[in-house]
Amino acid sequence: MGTAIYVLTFGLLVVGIYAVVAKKNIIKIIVGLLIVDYAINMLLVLMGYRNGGGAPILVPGESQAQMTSSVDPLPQAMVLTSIVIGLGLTALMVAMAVRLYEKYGTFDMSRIRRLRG
Amino acid sequence: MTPGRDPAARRAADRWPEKGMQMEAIVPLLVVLPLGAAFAIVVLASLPTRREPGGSVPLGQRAALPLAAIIVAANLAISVRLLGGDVGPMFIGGWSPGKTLGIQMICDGLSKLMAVTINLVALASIIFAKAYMRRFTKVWLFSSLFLLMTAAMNAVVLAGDLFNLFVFLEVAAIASYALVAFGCEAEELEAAFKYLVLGTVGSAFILLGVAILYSLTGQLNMAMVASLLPKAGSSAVLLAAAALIAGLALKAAMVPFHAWLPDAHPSAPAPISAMLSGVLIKASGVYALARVVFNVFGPTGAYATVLMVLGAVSMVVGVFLAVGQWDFKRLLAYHSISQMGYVVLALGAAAAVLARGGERAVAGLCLFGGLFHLFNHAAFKSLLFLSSGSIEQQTGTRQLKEMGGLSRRMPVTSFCCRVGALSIAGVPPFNGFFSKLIIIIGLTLAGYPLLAALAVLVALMTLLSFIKVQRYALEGPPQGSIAAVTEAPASMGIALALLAIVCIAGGLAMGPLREHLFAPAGEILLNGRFALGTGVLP
Amino acid sequence: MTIELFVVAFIVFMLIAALIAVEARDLLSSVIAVGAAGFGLSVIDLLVGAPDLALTQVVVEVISLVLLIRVVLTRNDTSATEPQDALRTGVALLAGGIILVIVFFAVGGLSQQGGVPPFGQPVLSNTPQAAVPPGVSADYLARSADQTGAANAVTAVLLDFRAYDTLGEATIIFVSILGTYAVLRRLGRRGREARA
Amino acid sequence: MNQGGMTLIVKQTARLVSGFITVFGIHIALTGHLTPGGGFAGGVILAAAAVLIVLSFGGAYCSRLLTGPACHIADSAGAMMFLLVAILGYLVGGFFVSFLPQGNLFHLVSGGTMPLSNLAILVKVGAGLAGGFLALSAFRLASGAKEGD
Repeated sequence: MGTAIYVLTFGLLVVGIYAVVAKKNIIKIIVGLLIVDYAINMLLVLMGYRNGGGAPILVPGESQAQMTSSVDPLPQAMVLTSIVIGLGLTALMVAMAVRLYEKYGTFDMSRIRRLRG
Repeated sequence: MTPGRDPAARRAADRWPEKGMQMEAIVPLLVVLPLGAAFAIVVLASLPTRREPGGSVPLGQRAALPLAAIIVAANLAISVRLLGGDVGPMFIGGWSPGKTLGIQMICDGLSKLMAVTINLVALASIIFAKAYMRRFTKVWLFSSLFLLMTAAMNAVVLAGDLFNLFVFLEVAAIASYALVAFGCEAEELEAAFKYLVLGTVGSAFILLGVAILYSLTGQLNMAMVASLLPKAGSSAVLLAAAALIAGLALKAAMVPFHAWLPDAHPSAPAPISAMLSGVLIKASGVYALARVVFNVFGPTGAYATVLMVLGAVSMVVGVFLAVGQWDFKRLLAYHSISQMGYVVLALGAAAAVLARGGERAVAGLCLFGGLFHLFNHAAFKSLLFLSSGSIEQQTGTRQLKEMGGLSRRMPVTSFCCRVGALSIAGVPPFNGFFSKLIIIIGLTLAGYPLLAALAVLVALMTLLSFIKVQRYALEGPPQGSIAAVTEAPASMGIALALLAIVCIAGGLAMGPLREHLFAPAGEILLNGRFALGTGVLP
Repeated sequence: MTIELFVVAFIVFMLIAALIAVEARDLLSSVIAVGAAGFGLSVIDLLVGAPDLALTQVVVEVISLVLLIRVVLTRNDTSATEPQDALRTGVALLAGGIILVIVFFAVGGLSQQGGVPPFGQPVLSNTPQAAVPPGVSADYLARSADQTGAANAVTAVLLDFRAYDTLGEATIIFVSILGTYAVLRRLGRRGREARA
Repeated sequence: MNQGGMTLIVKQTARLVSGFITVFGIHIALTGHLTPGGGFAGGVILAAAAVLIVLSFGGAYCSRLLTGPACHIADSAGAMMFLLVAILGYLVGGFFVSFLPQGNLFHLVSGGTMPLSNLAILVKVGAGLAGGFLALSAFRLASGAKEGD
């Protein structure tokens, strides 16, 4: 079951990369990048899980010793950073997509081709 | 507030012992100064101002570029100052080094070399930008983004932590996406979007590699990961290495992953083209690749082969694509791919020598050639991009066929352009000749005479390509509208002259430069997995 | 074991949502499907003990969904009719298959040796005597409250142990918003009308 | 979307709800070191409140309340505050060294500089995203004539 979890996660990654490579529509490309982002974030979170572990947060009444069996906090901090990076990129991509639509009148990358190859 | 433990007591427990202000203390300034200035520029420019007569730009916005130039100059001074000193490992937040709780900053020979290169090119570009950016709107946005990109590149070369490296790679990359699109014309947006999509995929691969390495070792600190990797599983290490090398090769525009570069670099404003080709692909591509392959994974046969194949293919394909170009900036962009191929090929040859336990001197020679060429390429490629920008500004065209006779109309620019062209083509007293010569000798000694011959061939093709530039742009009869052009403004000339002096001096002062700049940097790579310390385990 | 079943179920849900998002003819449904995948991710975060991430993922998802719907609605016709390049599709599918096969071996598909640690048993749960010791997170868990005074270990990592990363993260949001402003300027160059 | 925004019902609901959302965002950020959440989540929630207002009242109405330069200033002020927290660490030993006492576990004022950093990030992310969204929606109004294929 554990192997299936990781392989399915990479399956999600492949779906995202497929969208980025094979699709021509700008929105579909953005969607693909978002899916790639999800897949890698999910992989990090899953790699930090340990059986029976709870959230790495103390509630009043607990002592530090009770936290030593909880899940790994470091991947969570990394994923938090990665989510924020994804949000920033989404904002920038959306702005560029709007601007490209204004200039070219289409979302089709195969028609957005004014640069010589 | 109830009394808790005071800071001094915390430090006693796990924090780094008090050492007073030493060299270590000024290293973070390389990142903090430009970041703070970038934030301050945005505040200054957005403050409400009285409407000035004649619609001129408010003072807060006009101050942006000079402020950025001062900060970059200060950064250059700091990085040159660091060259002399011996900087130990630093743990940010004062956490003790034994358990690597905090993020480590490395300031060894390699980082110092990169920091000097980055800040030197940044200074020339920002001086050049003063006159060049007049045509653009909202120059304060440009200055802020420029500083953020510089800060992020400085942080990348100082990072001693894999995730920290990734974060600042992303900062530099996002700033460069925005800067490529700064002109807001259709072509620029198109190039920027393609660059953004490929760059994001590359970053995703880098994060994937970092994630797998973390799951294998439980560490993010490079030294610790390097010391624990041999004990971890082998097939997953290969997957992590493949992901990291693919992602970083994409950032370095090595050939199977180069599609974005010829669009993105020419589309940016000239100072940004100089920064992207001059230092960004090196800091976030080649440097990070070398750091990860040599110092984290350790130079073994498989990685060496991958580096050599990437380098050789980029070197050859880049130059063949460049020869047919008539757009000046596009031609330069293709040459960037080719010249980066030289650097990666030399690094790969050194790794191969180290992997089979060959002579350290030969590997050292290869590394010296590669790093020297990296530095030289930063100087001459940014010089060429800046001069193409000043030609474009004065003549209004980037097409070589529409130029001609510029050596009489724009003597300073033409002279500097010629210095850059002779350097990249590898003509004797200039720096490019020496670094290519050392790479070729190193390849021969390392037992790859065929690759050395290939490098000579590519050097000849490069020469050919730049003879074309000379012939059509600088010599010959002026084309119709070109006859009336005048010399570029003085600030542009100063920036060009600065880089031209570096190109000439780099060739002449090779000995001292090697001793103070390249030998310590090469030493770091020579030491492989053990360069970052032994990774103290509890 | 039950947690693994739930996680697999939600990953399959995300996969289906992602496939719908990639293949839908209508861009609006594509964008909404990717939002559904994001919400699936936040449920997985909750399941594996990451409430911080679940919260952040949900709110970020809302904002990015609004942004994406806004860009889709730029055009009145929201259907995607671009023909697909058969060659690129084939290459992408082939590469994807190769990646999956490599991954199957790398995560220890056939043997438990040489792969990443199995799900639920990260390096963190190793004993200190193991070949690979528990790593830096064991120290974070054992001492974050004593050393930093914060009850939430994730925040302690984010804002004290690794605050420098967070500076980079804050800079990324700053850079991308600044980039958005730069890209959305009506005129990039002076004295020239915007070309359509 | 017309200049005046949506109907009265939507406007009133948005006015009512956005206050709660704002308070919730600030709460999430300030208790980030005790409970799940933090400056980023709080900031994004704050920006969501602004997005709600912009969507329901229309961009033109909001440009009087929430201008681009104001967002710029708040955005970079938050970033500078976070940087300041880092630099003040030099007073007690080095970059990013926490210079405040730890305080008592589970109290609002604890965790050294963490509440301060969370506050800075809250301002930064909230203002940044709100400003970015404002710019995007303003852009659409300006190019409205060109819409449609």
